[in-house]
Amino acid sequence: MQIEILSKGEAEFHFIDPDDFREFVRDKKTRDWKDKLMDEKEAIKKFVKDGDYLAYDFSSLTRGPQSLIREVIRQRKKKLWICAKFTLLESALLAGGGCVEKIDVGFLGFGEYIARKVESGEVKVYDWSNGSITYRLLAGAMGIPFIPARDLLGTDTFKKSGALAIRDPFTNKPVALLPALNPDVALIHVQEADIYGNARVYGPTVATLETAMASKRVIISAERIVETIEFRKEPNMTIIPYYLVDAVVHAPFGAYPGGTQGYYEMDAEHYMKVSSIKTEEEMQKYLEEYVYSVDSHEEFLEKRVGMKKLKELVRKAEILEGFR
Amino acid sequence: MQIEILSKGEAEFHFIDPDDFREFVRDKKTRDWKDKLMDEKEAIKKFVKDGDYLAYDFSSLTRGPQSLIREVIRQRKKKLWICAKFTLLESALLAGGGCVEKIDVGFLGFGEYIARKVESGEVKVYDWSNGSITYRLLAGAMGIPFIPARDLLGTDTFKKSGALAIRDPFTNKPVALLPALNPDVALIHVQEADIYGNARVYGPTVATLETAMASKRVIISAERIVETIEFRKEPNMTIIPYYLVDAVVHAPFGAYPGGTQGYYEMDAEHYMKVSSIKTEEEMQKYLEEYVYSVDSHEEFLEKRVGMKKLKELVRKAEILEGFR
Amino acid sequence: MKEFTDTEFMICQAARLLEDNKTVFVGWGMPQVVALLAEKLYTPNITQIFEFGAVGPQSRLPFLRGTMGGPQNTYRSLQWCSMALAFSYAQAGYIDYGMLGAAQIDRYGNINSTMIGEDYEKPKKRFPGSGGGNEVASYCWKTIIVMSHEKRRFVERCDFITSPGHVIDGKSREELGLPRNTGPWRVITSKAMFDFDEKTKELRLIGVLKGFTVEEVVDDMGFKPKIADEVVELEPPTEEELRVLREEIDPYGLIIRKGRVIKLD
Amino acid sequence: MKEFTDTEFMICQAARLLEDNKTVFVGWGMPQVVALLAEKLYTPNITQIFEFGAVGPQSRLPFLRGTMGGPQNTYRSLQWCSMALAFSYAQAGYIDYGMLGAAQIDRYGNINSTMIGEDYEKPKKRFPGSGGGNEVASYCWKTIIVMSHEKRRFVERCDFITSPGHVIDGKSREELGLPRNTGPWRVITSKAMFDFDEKTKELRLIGVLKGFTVEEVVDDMGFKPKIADEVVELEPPTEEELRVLREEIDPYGLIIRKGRVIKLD
Repeated sequence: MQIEILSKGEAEFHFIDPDDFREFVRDKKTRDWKDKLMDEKEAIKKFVKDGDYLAYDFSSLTRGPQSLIREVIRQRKKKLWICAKFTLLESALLAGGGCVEKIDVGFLGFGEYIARKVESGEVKVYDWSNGSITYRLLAGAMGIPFIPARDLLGTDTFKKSGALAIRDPFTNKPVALLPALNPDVALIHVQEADIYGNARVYGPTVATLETAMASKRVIISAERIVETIEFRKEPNMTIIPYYLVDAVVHAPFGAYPGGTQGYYEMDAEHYMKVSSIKTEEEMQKYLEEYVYSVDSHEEFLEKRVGMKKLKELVRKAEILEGFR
Repeated sequence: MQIEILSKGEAEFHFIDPDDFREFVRDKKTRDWKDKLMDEKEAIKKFVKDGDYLAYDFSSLTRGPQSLIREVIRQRKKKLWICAKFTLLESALLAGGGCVEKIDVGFLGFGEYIARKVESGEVKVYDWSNGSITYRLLAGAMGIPFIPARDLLGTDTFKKSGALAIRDPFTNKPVALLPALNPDVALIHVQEADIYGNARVYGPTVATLETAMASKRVIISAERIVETIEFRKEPNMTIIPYYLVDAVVHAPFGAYPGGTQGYYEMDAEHYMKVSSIKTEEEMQKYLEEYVYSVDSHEEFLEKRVGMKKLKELVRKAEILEGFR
Repeated sequence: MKEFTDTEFMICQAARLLEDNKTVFVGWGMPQVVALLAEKLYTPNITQIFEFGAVGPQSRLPFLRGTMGGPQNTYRSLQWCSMALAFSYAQAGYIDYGMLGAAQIDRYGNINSTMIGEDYEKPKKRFPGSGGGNEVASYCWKTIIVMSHEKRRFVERCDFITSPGHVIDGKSREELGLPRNTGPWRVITSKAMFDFDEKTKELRLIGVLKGFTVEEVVDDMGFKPKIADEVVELEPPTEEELRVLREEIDPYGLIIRKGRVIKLD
Repeated sequence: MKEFTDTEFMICQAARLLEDNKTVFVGWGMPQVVALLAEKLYTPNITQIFEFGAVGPQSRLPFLRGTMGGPQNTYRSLQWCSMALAFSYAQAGYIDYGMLGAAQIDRYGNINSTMIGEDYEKPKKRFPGSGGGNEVASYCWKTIIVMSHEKRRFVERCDFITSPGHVIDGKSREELGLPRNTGPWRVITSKAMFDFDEKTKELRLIGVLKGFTVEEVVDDMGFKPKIADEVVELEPPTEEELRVLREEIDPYGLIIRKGRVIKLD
């Protein structure tokens, strides 16, 4: 008895055998209740290597792990393969920093700068879609080698992806098989975490849990570090249990220039500054000023953003309903 | 190109083509904001038919939809195929009422009465496992025809199930394919719902969401009916959006003789009474007294349980942390 | 004299198509403005679903680009959930409408939002890619495509098919495994509206914005579409629509001021 | 003289095997009591995971059967989640230990918890079935099986293999597609403990409860197991273990009073 393979995407894709992922989890992750608190510098140094497949969650606009992204650039990591499920500024900045070789897309905003990097072939794009990438992460999180889905079918996106189409043995209709995605490292910003890595987010959860479960290494940055008892009091709100997590970074304004619900709004002005970058020169100037020339997220906030601006962004975040 | 089918479970299984499920959802479910509040009698009459595949969530001990189950028995529904992912008293009572023909198992407690029904062949059992049934519901909820998983493989449970094993094209290792499960009707008890069907649960969520999404008809019973705004104030806590739901039943003590977190504890005495039923005579006597001879859940509470007992069970439910 | 941008026309025309008491999968930017306008004027009980995991928000006005996923945009949602769940609602058949933009479209409603050029490895121009567009086009019951009416955007075969129409390279959606009875339902451009021929599944002109002729519309396309027996005249934005759009929804003109200005007597 | 039930012995022996700062998938009844005892005496930082969706509870004592999933059992969990997620933690490799009971076991650690008899359609005796047992046995890194030591329970081939051991009908776990390097790790019975031979994967006697001999143990089995070069003497329950079990965890004796009474000098 056989199942027919109807077509096969032609692209290279990141894939780890679930057995290998499991053994990594067993041997390299810890279920120990140990204090994982460290700063951006230490976390990125310890857990991001050149050549890694890097995933991050949510967007430049909202609850993105921007202080961690800046640290990746500051440490001049190289040859990363990034997961741009849903991304705007980060990919451009990472490309500007020379950190990126390949991007799985998703939605690859913004704008002219990153488009030219792709058009010139400096950065190689692999086309997927937000749904298929998210489902791939879900499969990775579940420890299964693939997940079937009914998107991508028939399109050029399919052809340029790493998906398969088979004749489903239960319906006799074509269905796509999306290979599991297990990133080497995930960067995730949350509102609240404890020092062990228990974490919760308020607002849409995007792929926070799936990305954390599916990734070999997980760095959480959090607006606030709270006591473990806070999670135990409202267990339905916990999205990440500690044993998925390798490092916890206390990063107030960690999503800046984006916003974090319940804490501060996006800095629209700074956002425009980044999104209007077109030339290499502008990009390098920006990176020099805002990334390389400061030593830490705190210094960045202090010397490049300033208390007045931060206060203004906090002031604007008046909507707290649902976020606490 | 082909994928090898390695083995095939031999059992009949409930399966709906995702396209047929989708069309049912489009045509028979409503996205209308209409008042779906009705009593057990009307809900079961409208939405449970003889021969249906019936699923319910959580257990006889905790947050089970017992007032709805009793109404199914009271209306003497026949030839049901039930999903005993995780069940104790319900299956025995439904078998006692002559409602059940087939059971997908899961965990088939309790005890001597139901075991004899199975041993005698009156009730036909299909062996799965809690995990595989839950994953089947997840596939049904996602609108995909199957989900791959690494359980059941090699066992007699596999042989007696409806699963397939194939050689996974990504790892070249065997993997099980579990067919999606889309019940005809789901009975779900929650702590809070509004009249449209938005609902939330406190405590472990078991397969509440998956079961609701995967089922053609969904009857929610709720300890409390609350205003819609309550969901909008804490959207992270909403587990079921209104458009999954067909009927909302206001059922205080709806999980009795089990408990509902934050409301009341299990009635251990009544529970023992049911679980010690061994003979057909005892069963019919129980059903007569507690199901057939009362007309409604309210009458059952009033005449067969009594305010004193209810007060005692509420008194015992002192732990509220996490449940509000 | 009435003055409005073609973007405003597209937004209004799309908003008029939505049905009340339905679900709609809403993408970034223009679709969001369409949904807000519809909610304000025509479909107060429509439930918007956003891919990042917001179900049924009562978004705060005005629309601000940067609030996508933030507190204003997701205000008082019924549910905040995961992206996997949002897409699964659609895949399982719970989402009635979807709305998409397109850089190119072909005769069968296939959409390109990935790249222009003949060599995928060396694109002449690179766009953001599918985003959730492929899923919207694959899963939702009725997809509405909203796009500028330019000759180069209507092509016999998209340079790259990002999201599926009714027929791809000779194969029907159903043959390809896409959900039955789904697909592009209406295409709204800056001066016309199309549906798809029931039999051949080809793009069919059914409406033209007041002030334009069928010939003008068809001349401005890279292929000749089917033309309905009766082509209706599409109403320009009403005073009320424009007021709500300009004063309440998008006072900064982030979306509505884009595009060409149209003047009608 | 020390008096205890064989259930008490099994619970204590299993609790001593767990490691601190690990995760354990905990089933209904006895495994729950094992985990509670371990947490109290040996592994204060172990994280219990329950299939219905509770991660890391600090369960209230005493143990009550009916609280499975209720407020006492799931008190102050780190996370309340879905069953699909609980199993997925295990399938993805995050769960170190699993604990299972068994009606029958065979030479390779295959478990029957489904039915006794030769005809599946007409079982002589029907049990509850897998529950989550198949997943625990399939996914967790190390599975501990806890069962009464009776001749009829040790069989050459289970009447029905509910959950997988190391070799099924001649095929290894890995050949069958089960996760690599998993499988039954220890079998604890009412008078002995077994592991599995590294090479042949056969059940191997490694310990005998004080007061019993190797011969007594082996005579009471339906097949002859491998016997380790050195078979250790297993300590009966300590005073402290019994006190915690009887006074704090299970004062009503719902679990611990079951089974045969053993008296030792």
